[in-house]
Amino acid sequence: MAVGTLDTFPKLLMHHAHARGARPAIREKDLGIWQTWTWKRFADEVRALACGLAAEGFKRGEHLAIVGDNRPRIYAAVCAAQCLGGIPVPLYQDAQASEVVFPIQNAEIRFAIVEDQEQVDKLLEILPQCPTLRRIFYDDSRGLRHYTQPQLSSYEKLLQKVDGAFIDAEIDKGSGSDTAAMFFTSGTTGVPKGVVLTHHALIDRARAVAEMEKLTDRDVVLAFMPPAWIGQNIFSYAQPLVAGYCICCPESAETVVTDMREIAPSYYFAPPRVFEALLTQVSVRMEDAGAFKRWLYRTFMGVAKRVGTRILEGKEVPLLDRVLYNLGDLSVYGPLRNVLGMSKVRIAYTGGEAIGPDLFTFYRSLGINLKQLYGSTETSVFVCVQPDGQVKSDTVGPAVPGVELKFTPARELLIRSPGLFKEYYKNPQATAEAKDAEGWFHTGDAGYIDPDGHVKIIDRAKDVGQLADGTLFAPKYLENKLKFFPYIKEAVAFGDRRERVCVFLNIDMDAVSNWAEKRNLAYSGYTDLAQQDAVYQLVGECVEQVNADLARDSELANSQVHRFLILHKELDADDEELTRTRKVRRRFIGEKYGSLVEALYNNQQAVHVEAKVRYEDGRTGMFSADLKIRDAKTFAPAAAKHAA
Amino acid sequence: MILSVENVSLSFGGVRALQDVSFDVKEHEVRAIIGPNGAGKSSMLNVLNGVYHPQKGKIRFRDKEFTDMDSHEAAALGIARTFQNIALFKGMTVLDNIMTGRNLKMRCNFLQQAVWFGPAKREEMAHRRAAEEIIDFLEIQHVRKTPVGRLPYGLQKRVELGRALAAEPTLLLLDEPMAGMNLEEKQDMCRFVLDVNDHYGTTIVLIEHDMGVVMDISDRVVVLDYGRKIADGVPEEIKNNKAVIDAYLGVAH
Amino acid sequence: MDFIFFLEVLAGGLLAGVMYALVALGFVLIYKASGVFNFAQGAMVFFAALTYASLLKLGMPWWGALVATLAVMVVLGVAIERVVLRPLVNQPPITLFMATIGLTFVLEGLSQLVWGTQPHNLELGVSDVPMESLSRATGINISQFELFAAGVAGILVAVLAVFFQYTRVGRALRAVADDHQAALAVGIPLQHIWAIVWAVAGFVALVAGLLWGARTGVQYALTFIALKALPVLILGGFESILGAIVGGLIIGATEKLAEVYLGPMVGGGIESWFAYVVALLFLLVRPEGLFGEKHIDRV
Amino acid sequence: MLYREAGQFRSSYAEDQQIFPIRQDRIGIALLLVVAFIVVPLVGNQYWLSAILTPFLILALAALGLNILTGYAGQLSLGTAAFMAVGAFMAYNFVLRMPWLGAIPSFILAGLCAAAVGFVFGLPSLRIKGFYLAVATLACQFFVLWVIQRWGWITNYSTSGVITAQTIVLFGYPIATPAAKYLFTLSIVAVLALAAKNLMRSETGRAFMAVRDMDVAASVIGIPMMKTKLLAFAISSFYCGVAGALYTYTYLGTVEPEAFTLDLSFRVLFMIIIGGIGSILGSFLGAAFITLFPIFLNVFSGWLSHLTGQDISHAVISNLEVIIFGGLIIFFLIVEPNGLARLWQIAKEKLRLWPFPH
Repeated sequence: MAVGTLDTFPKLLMHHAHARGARPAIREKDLGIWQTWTWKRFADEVRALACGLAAEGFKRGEHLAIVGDNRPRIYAAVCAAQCLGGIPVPLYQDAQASEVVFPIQNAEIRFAIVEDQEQVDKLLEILPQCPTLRRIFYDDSRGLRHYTQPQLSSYEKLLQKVDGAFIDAEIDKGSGSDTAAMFFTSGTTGVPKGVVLTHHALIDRARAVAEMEKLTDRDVVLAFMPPAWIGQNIFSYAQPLVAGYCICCPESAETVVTDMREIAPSYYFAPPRVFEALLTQVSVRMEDAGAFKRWLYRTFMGVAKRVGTRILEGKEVPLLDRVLYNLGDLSVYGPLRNVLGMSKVRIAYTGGEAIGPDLFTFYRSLGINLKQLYGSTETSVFVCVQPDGQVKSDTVGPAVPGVELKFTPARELLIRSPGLFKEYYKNPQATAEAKDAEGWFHTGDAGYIDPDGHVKIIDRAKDVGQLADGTLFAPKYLENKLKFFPYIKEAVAFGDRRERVCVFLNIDMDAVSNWAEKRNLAYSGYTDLAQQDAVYQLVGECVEQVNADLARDSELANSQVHRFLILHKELDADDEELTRTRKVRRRFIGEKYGSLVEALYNNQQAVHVEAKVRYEDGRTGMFSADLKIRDAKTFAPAAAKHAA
Repeated sequence: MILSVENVSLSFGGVRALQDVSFDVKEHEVRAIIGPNGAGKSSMLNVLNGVYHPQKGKIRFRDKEFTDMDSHEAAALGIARTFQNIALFKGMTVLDNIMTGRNLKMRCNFLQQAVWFGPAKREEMAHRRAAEEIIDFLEIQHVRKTPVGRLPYGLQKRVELGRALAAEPTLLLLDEPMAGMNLEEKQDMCRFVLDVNDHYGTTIVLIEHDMGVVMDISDRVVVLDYGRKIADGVPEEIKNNKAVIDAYLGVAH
Repeated sequence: MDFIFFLEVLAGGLLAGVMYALVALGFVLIYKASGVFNFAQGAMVFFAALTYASLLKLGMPWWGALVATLAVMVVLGVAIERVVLRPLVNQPPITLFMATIGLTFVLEGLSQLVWGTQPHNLELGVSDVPMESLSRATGINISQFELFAAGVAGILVAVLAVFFQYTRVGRALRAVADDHQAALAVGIPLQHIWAIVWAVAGFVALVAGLLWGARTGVQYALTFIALKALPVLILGGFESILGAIVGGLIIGATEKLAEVYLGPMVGGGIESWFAYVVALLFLLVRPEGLFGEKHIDRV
Repeated sequence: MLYREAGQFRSSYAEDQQIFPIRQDRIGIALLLVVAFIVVPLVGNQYWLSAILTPFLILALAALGLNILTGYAGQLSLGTAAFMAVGAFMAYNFVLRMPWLGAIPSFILAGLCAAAVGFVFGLPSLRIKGFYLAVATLACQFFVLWVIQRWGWITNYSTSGVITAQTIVLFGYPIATPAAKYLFTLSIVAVLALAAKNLMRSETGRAFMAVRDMDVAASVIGIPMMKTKLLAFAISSFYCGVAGALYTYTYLGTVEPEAFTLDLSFRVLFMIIIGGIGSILGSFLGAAFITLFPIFLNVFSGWLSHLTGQDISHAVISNLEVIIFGGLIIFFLIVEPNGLARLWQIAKEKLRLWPFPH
């Protein structure tokens, strides 16, 4: 059976179990060492699990909810459901109970496979609202011994004697056009929508990029993002089943950094905020290093900034710089890549959100082959990918083979690709809005094609606005430039249909507290530190540097930041200010903190704020504080050349 | 009835730490010992595991009776304990501390260990696996290889509990496991103590000051005051027992 | 063996014990005040004797040399406390013990470097010949020198006893010995006290040095009498002055008797280890020595 | 900087608990062994082999023995030289009186005799602790020397008390040349060092460290105090015994009781304090330091006197050496109680974390 005709994931799995049975499919750090699941063992587990599900009455076309962290058994559950022609529905393991209700009701889910007691309690809590939920299977039985609910049963009980003929028949029934999985987009607006994706869509896109990047079964990926995110699913489920490479699951959230260094993946994908957090961690730790190391780091990072990317792309570089860079590679970049576990990275992608150009070049100058990609859940991720050799910091690259692009007059990007989703589940109205008659999908992102044929994304179409004087206002681009500074963790820019741009800022607790300690600045907690004048001054300098940069770019000159305030609390997904993938929900924040936005615009020096805050253990309480507002120095476009 | 203390009296020179104390502990029970400072709680625990030898009375554990048991004999019988102020081995890492807890279960002699390959290596790996299960159980994977001295107080308490569990005891004596902990650490420790009782079926004798904790997690409570037992029963009874309230509020004797 | 000879040997042993006690006294002083077992006390004895003898040789009158050596010993004592012990203040006793071993080697090297290595004999004006009057009366001939040494030791002990019991500094010293923190809390200047203690220990080392120097000649072997003081301290306990004296006497006597009576049977030369065996046997019976208190370690 | 740890994951406990889990360390130790076993015998000249390297290895073995007792088990001992003496003289007797035994078995038996002596003088450690224990080991030091000097049989009635080591024959090959002696010593020391490392990373080692750190807690979790302490004494004295035998057979050639005085015990004690208390590597670093330092001092003073014209007498140099050793002891106890081994470990840690701070 040539690889080509394998049009469903179970068929691919059986092929790998046959072709490379002894090769590692999944490694999991458990009980202190990396436990290995070979392809054969993984296939046997899937077949046994599928038999179990069938015995429990799981029908073809039915949905299976899967809630849990990256664990071999969670991926086995996905494939087992697909063997029976069922549709796995991965849900975010850190989602609130209320956020899980809609998907289960919407897909009338009867069966769920979850990881541990925390997820079981979540499902039990919403049982009354989801009458359809009949059976819940848990993997880690810790603490569940005395639970008596009838719906509950352990994963082990599901593992049945393998009825080979039955399973092979079921797998053969499957075809490319069947639905492979359904992902609920948290979306920055409104009710979540169930994106239905067929085997063909996912496999086609996965294979197109696998061939483009020449992925082999020798590659290794570390799976540390939530499985419910399409990005993680493509990299640790779809593509491994296409290319046959091995995915590794870290032991726990705290040990991801050490596990990353132990595994040293060759193929890496993460949203921009992971790269931001990594950069902040590097700069904070380098801050504590001795004088010599700091000097060494600064000088060689300077060299890297100057020539790093050119050397990575093999372009011409003066001999002295090349020698200096090699010296730097031996003493700084090499060890830095090694400590971050990135020394074996052949291909690293960033996507899901726009990434700040300075952050992007930082990693490339270190010799890490970081590239941008663009896509969304509805397009099976791969729409545009920067191939090796054509990497630019402010574009998302040309279209992937098989994808057609076009732009509406309002600059909205439309695409047509075999990877398009079939529909929004039980939401024909939304499907019609998103996919027009000729099959063009409205991405909702604004952008244009640059001379090299690369797509340049400006921002979400809805958010791209114009200042009162009509010039372009791209909040995401501005926010990314602000977030490059280690002290700023999150930024929300306002300016649509207004004369000036103002900004909410969130400080990065680690970086700023470390900075404060160095100047022995006393503070009691996050809010107290955020409101200190010294911190406003520090953040103000960062804003002014961004303004200086913006002034040099004619198009964006007058979207410089005029006034800013530092929020009293960190924006949090639990308070719905961020999506589950930590993207800013600008509209929701604008409404929730409307009084603050007004205060920014009518020149108040401070504003009193009360907000409902949800504590860790679910209790909510009232919170009040006076937030200072500061003006930031802006630069005339021409004069900016020699400032800063 | 797994353990019964019969008329035990203990004194150091003139100081009478325990006077004629008797109580029993049922199998798989969480038994709390409470009382104001200096009531003799720690001394009672030290008698139970053979660190102090009582002048009068005897202890019946399972079916064996003894008065002057030595502490490492108690360990061999399956009695493990933690200390009020942490007694960890500062020169070793977390993993080594927990592995030391398993010494009673290891059979290889020092020659086999010197050769390492063969039985000694197999045994070491098997016991490492058991230690890892305890590390996983107590959620301290991220500090597995750190020297114990560098850990914060809460984690050190957890490691000490881990070392006691490593011996797979039938009776676990906890000497104020939650002293000096913040609310969140206390909740974690309560969860661990209940999980130990539930998952491993270990009988637990617990000394604790925090009434909230005692009332929540203990099946029965003994109250000591000035070395004498003044009350014994279910938490509810103890809560409104006049003698106990007086002892704590310090009514004149 | 007739009884007279036994008495003579006993007396000789007791008087030799006095010499051990003198050295042991230095150990007790420092241990009492700072909990440090100062292994270098022996080297200080050697250093004192060597300094005194060398100064004499350089032509200084004996009382001049005495005062000069005393000054040198006091300065040495204070310097040791300041350089070696203050940085190690709350280290475990074993670390302090090893530090003093290091100190022993430094002092040995220093003394030989400064004053050269050839041995001196020391003349205190008291001849090592039996006192005629005494031997005539009792037939026991005990050397004048040993009596003189016993007298000096007796005076020294009396002075120290008075110093500890009745003077203000003495009382402070005992307080420090009991509990450093408490003494500090009451306002006793700890560093100051330790400096005094080490200076006094220097003085005692000088006295012991002179007596030992006169008896066996000033040479390198002196440093190892510290090893002999160890069993004395074991018997007498580390904290009590009386214990040091009594312990010294016991060790001196038993060693001499064993030498005379047991020695020939097993080939002689047993004095090198006999004292240790005695101390060891005693230790197994009463680990804290004659006068030491029993430690109850709270769990 | 030199470490490239990324990608070295462990998928079995055996891999995780091996002596050198990091590949770069394994390469380092392999190189070291190749140099020690092959390059040095070929290249080393007679002086280096017999006067520096062989004694360094022997003293390292003795330091290893003392480290097991004082470093790992926390029992102070000043009697190392006595155990070495027992090993030396018993080895001499075994080779003399039972030639059919062969070198290795007689060395092992000599070690066992030393272990027996260690066992006996370890008994007091059950009741007394800390530097009181120094008395017991001092008693052993003086008593053993006294016995050897008095008991004719042990020196085969040689009037001067001096014994001359026979040339030992191993598998028909006489160990006579400096290179052969060096290789013979090196292989014994390597095997015993590996055995010690294995011991210290398994249950016995942990029991020793538990007794050292907090003996009350150790007995509460079931570690038998007597068995553990006596085992520590026995193993430690076995190592010192074998070291003593090697001291005679591959280094001095002729030896008398005065070669094993208290001064040697102190030298070995210095080695583990400066080298690193409680670390196998520390014993080797300490031994290397104590054997190489005097040579360095001579060379340095030679160069100094050459520079300044007046020559420095040998006596002054030896005094300086003693002063500097004593001074170093105090320096290390203040600055880094765990000695050179700790400094080595910190340096290695820094390299692994480079460029981040330690």
